[in-house]
Amino acid sequence: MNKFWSRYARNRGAVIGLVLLGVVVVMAVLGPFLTAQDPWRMVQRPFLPPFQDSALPLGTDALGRDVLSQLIHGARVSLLIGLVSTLAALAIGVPVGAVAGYFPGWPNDLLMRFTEFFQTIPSFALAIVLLMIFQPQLHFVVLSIALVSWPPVARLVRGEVLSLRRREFVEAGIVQGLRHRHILIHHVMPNVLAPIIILASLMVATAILLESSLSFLGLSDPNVMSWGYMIGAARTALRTAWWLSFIPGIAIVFTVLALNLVGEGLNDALNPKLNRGDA
Amino acid sequence: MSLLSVTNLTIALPKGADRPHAVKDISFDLNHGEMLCIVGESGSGKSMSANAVMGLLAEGLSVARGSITFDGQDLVRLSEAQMRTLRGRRIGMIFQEPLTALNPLMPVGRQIEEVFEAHGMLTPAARRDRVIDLLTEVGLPDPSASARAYPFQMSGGQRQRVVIAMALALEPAILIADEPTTALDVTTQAQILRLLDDLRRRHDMGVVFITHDLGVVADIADRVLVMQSGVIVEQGAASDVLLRPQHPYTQALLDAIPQLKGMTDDAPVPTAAPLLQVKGLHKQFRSGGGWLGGKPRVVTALDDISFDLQAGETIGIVGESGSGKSTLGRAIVRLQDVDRGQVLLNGRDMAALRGEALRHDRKRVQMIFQDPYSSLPPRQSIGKTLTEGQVAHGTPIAQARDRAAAILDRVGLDAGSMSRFPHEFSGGQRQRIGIARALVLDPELIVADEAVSALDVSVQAQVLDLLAGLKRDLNLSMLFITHDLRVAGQICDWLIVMQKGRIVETGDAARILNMPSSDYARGLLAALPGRDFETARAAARV
Amino acid sequence: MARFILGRLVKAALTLLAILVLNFFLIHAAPGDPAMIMMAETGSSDPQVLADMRARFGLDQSLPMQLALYIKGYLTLDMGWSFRRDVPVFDLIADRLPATLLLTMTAFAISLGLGVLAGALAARRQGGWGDTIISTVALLFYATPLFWMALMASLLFSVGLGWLPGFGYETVGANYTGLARMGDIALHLILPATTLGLFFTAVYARMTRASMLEVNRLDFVKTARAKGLRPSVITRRHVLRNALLPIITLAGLQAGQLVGGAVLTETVFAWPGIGRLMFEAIAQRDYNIILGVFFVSAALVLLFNLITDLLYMVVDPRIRLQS
Amino acid sequence: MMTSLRTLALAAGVSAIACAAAAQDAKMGGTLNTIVQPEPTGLNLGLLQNAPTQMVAGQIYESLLRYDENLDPMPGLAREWTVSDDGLTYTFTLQDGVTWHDGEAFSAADVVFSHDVFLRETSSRWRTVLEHVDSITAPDDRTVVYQLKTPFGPFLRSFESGSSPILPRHIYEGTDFAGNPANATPVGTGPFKFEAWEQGSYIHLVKNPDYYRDGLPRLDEIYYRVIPDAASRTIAFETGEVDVLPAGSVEMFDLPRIQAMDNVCVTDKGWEFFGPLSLIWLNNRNAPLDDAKLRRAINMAIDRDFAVNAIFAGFGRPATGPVNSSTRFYSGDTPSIQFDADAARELVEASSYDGQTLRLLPLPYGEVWQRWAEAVRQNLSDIGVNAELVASDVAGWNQRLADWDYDMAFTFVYQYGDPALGVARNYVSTNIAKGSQWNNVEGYENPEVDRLFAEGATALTDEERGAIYAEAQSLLVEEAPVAWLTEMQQPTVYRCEVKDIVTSAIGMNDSMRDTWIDR
Repeated sequence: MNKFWSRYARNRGAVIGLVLLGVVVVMAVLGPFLTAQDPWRMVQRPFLPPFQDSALPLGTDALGRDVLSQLIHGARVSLLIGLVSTLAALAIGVPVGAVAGYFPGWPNDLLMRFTEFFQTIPSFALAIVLLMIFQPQLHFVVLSIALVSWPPVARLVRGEVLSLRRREFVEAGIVQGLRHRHILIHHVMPNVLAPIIILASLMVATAILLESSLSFLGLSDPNVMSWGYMIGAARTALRTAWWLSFIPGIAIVFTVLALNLVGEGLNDALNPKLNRGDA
Repeated sequence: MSLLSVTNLTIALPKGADRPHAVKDISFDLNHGEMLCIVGESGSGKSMSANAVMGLLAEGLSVARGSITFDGQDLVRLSEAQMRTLRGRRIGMIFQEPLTALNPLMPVGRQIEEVFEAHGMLTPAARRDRVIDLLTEVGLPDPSASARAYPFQMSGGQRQRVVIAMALALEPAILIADEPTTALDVTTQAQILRLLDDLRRRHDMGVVFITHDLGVVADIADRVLVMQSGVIVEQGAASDVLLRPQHPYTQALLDAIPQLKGMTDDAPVPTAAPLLQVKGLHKQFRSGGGWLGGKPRVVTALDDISFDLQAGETIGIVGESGSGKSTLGRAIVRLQDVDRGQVLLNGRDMAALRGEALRHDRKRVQMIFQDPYSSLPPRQSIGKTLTEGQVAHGTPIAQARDRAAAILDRVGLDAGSMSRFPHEFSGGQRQRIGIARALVLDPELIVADEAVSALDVSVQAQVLDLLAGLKRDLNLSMLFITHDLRVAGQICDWLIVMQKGRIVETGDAARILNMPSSDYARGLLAALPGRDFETARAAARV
Repeated sequence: MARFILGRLVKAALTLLAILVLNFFLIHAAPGDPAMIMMAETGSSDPQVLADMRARFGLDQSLPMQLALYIKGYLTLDMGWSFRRDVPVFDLIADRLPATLLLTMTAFAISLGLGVLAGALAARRQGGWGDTIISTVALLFYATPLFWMALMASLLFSVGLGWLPGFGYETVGANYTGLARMGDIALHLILPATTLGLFFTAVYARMTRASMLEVNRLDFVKTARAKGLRPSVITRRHVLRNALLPIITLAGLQAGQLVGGAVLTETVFAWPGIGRLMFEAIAQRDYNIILGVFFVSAALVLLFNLITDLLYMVVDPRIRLQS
Repeated sequence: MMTSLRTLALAAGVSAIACAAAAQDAKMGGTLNTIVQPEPTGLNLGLLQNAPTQMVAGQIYESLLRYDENLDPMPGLAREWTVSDDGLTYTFTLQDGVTWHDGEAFSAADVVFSHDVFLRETSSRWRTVLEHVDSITAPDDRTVVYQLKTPFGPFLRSFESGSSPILPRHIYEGTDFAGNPANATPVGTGPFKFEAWEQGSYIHLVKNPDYYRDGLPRLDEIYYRVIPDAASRTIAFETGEVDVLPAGSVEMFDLPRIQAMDNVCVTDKGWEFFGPLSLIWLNNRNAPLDDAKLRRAINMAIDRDFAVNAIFAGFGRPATGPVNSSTRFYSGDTPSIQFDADAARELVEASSYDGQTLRLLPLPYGEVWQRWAEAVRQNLSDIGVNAELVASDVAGWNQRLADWDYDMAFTFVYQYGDPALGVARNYVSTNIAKGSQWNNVEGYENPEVDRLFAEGATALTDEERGAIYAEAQSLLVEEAPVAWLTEMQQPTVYRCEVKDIVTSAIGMNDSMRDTWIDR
């Protein structure tokens, strides 16, 4: 663990990223307890610029709602969407990739055709269509994002498993009479964990971006306050109140940035290529 | 005045490494036309010293102090640009892995031309001519076709010849060869060594030859330099160092070289029924092709392989890469299905088993793998690794743990190892764990596939000792697959020599190693490095 | 070679067929149908008209029947009729596709060129200032929502500074011809293409940098240094070429995706491409258009995959000479 | 402000419009750049009666009449018209010298063909009018006679171009109207001819030099540009690429900023005929919305002034009941539905509502409606009613309404100047049918209301009709079958040098033959 941390900390950007992410997470977890304000409540005149009213430090939106409160509640939802959709994508992609990678022959062919197939449809367009089918509700937004983002997971896991499959410890397991399922789960998959974690950190970032893009097109749940919703809602007033788009935009940029930096740090700390002996 | 003079060279390692210096206070000289061998085990700093001479130290490494004098200038103090004018032109270098040392996307001729280009020499047309000359000189067949070939189209030996041609293109004063033959088969190695020796004489080059193989050293070295953990423990004329080593480490290294067996009479006594009967195994590999592809390429890995193995006997399967020896081993443990043939273990045909029956019977044949770094599941404790097989075959966990602990003890590791993970062990220790894993299921037969090839020579000796001891104590029956005739001689009772999927010779190990009857086996033996030295050493001992 | 291409084409055709079928069911799973929307837009309702409309669109047939007709149409390159726009889908797409291709290919070229260049520079100066700046900027672009960047860019360069047209494909009503028209279109192209390209520039820059650093560690680079080659030559001739191999894969994947991924850019910049056509068609449940665009973009993805493979064959002798 | 006053003055003068404009030294020529949003799906006004189509096709096709701000008829293709005393015979005399854009002569036969054949097949709205018509005949080339079965009060207000355009008989007779290839190049009698349609970019119309009114049209050409993003539309206006932003194409939240700019004029005229009224369907079929108390409470919970001021930038008026005040027979004398949270809360408590979460469908027509739904959700939560927004796109919204799968749903309805045309349909029980979004979607049934609307349509005099409709309005407000929101007046934004854009009660949907640019 110490070794992990020291390798991680060697990347200065990664430490900055972790701090940034920490701020966002704290805001998401504790924020709603610290601010009593309902983000949907109309409290002041519309389009109050930031820093004018100490009670509303970030001003108000088109309906006179507290932007700071929206930002805090939005952090929670945006992170949640990022996290849950990533987990869901992993839940699809990891088994598909693992089975395809471990069992060459027809399971691999079948699953990879399936994956390729998903990759052939432009993912953003697919997400839009899926949301049109499901209609935008939080869990469907999450599901749609997951459905368009699992193929890279599958490909990564398949690639890793495919190369691990040729390692001698897998053959050792087979020779010992262990079941393939046992070998795959206990011997192979723990070694894929590191690349999966790295990819997952980046996928959370991508999911947040994707959600904001969908919101921009009006395709997200209107009952939850997310950053994407904030930008989507503010874009019509971009010229009148640019800060309404700017503030959540910056929040997304920083969070995505933080996640990417953390991902790079994890890569440095976990990448087996850089520390052979531990792999 | 020596050609190259290294004085008190110290190379610092980055903070956090296991020792402060990769190389500490080493000094040596190289003369014109001299072959200087640097020997040492992995981590001794031998390659690093050579890289320092080229000014090609890896990122994070730097020369802390000392000098490298060549042509009257201190290479350590030269700028990168100045260094560049020397590289290739005055100092050439050959690397270990001939596949990765060449750019896969560029024809090899072009890569050789680049040497001239880098130093602004010759016209493009003249360069092309020189390339042909060079390729001819290093003995490549059809040099002009070779020049157009890409690295992947050549064999390992051919590639290494290209790398040598490249290094020699500008007739440098010094050639640094970093383990240039380690990745090659023994016969190829012999050819390359001969070529290098030949070229050095013809061009009066000083050669720094880095190797871990004392046999090679014995064959080619004028002078030897022995390194251990970053320091030179001994240096001197080859004959002195090899035959009269002063330093205990040198001695240990020399002692660790497996000796080719002399003739003995202890031929195995055939018992009633053999433990293993291999009958008419065939296996072909096809690649390419497909429902729209062209003609598939067919490689015959096993061609009518038959032999018997008696209980308590160790049969060595030897041959060069591509001989099919590994395929044979894998077929016997059923990691590889065969096209036809039988593998009768105590009368039961393992090759015919399928599914659950196969899984159940797998415990009867176990395998020791080559690479101690990849043969243990990295994220699983040793205890788990040693018990899960037993548990899978129905042994209660407590009983399995007891047995695992007992076997660990037998292979020389304490029971506390059970809770540790592979990365906490050295290569030799991991190989012991691998052996323990094979033993723990109490198999009828063990297949060892190059089980000691990846180990340093001193560790190799220990593991061979262990195997020999186990064989004796437990009456193990073993199929020992190796490319190294010396190792085979050390542990095997009987040898099978394979070439291109066929058995070319079988017989008593001592007999084959002394009086091979097939041309192929004779060639293998002849190519074995250090044979003369072995004789000399044996003579010196006596 | 020809055999290889033929094989890939057959496989691509099968994939396309599967995509056709899946898309068909996907689209029809969405609530609402085009007749209902068109009816609703007239501000009145009449069951008879609705039924007539459905009959005219073929929506009164059973789903398998519709599917069969639809696939039969595609086999003869008939992509059906747009219910709403009352023109053949093929014409609509043929009309819009050039704009999308112009936009995305320009963005693609910008991002690939700029990205590889920046990535190579960063890798050359690994750890230095140049690297830090390039890496940081790339990361920032990477983390910025595309549509947000588009909005800000048009706000700044079109409204604020007045340098560039903020939207559209060409100056309407100017009736330029020949070179003048091309110049006009090029001017309109700058903002959307750059915005769309920036994200991918960041992707390529990061990837090139990582890939080059990895190749830098390989033995043959050491060989090249041992020859006495200059670093710039090593980078250009040895490192970059090998480092580009994974980039080709990525570029192939993204070139295909760009077509469908330009929806946001085309919306913000009012670019008359197929991304927007599709988005509007989705909202209107104009099934044939959606399916047509999906088909075309899938075909493009497969085409680019094929191009990628061919490119690999050109660049990598191992693949060229073995297959 | 000056401009909108003048627009008003212009619109008021019936046939004096042309003279008044001439007196202002109208300049000839010029190109008008404007927006059409969303892009129309076709330009045959006989086949498509939606707003974007009408905005463009309204320049190409004409109908018999036009209407001024007070919904009084003005000449269109008909020069004059008479109504018999029994209210059963309408006789129209057509303009002289009218030709189709392709040069063919226009005659009464075209009118008969359009109204008796073409629109009977294609227009459901026209069919409801035809139910009252016995025959349409052309005694001569210049005269068309409509014989009604019963008196039909709104008949004279059924001849706006979107409702009853005149199409060329020589092109369509005997063909499959929807499949006629000529639909791609529409031919009408209007002041502008179709020139080109660059899908996704623009529609180009040019002056009809043979227009039957001398000196008109004034403009040489009109470009309708397609810019899907509202922000881009605004930029286009600011950079001068577009001269006019028609109603609905400008983002309401951006409007105050645009209004404040130099040389920008805004008018809210041009909606009188359509009389759009926004409302929330309340699904009367299910509990708890079957309870009139809760429905009244919802009506009173909604802060309409906030909506008009904060969301619609001050455009529009709070609705007071089911009829837009610009629609004929509007009655202001109804019980109050004004915003009163306290009273509403009391009504909720007295009602059968017990805390269920009600599904509220916003209108999927952009951010404004989305914001409004959010505000209403908040209004409702203030009186203790829980609502949850159900997001859906246009298709999903239509589907849900058609299937009655909603609790509350935003919408707005056009009233076409007369309660018989645009109000009755939403409240009479005979108009409850699944599959439509514009009928009695809320499922309200009251025989008294049915009776009143039936009588209102056929009563002979305006006085009688007025009295009947006043009674109906009071009754409806009391029962609150839906929640009425606002009388919408969407602003048309234009450069001040563009003159005479809105000259009739349908705004830019009518022909812009009088429009000119002072440049």
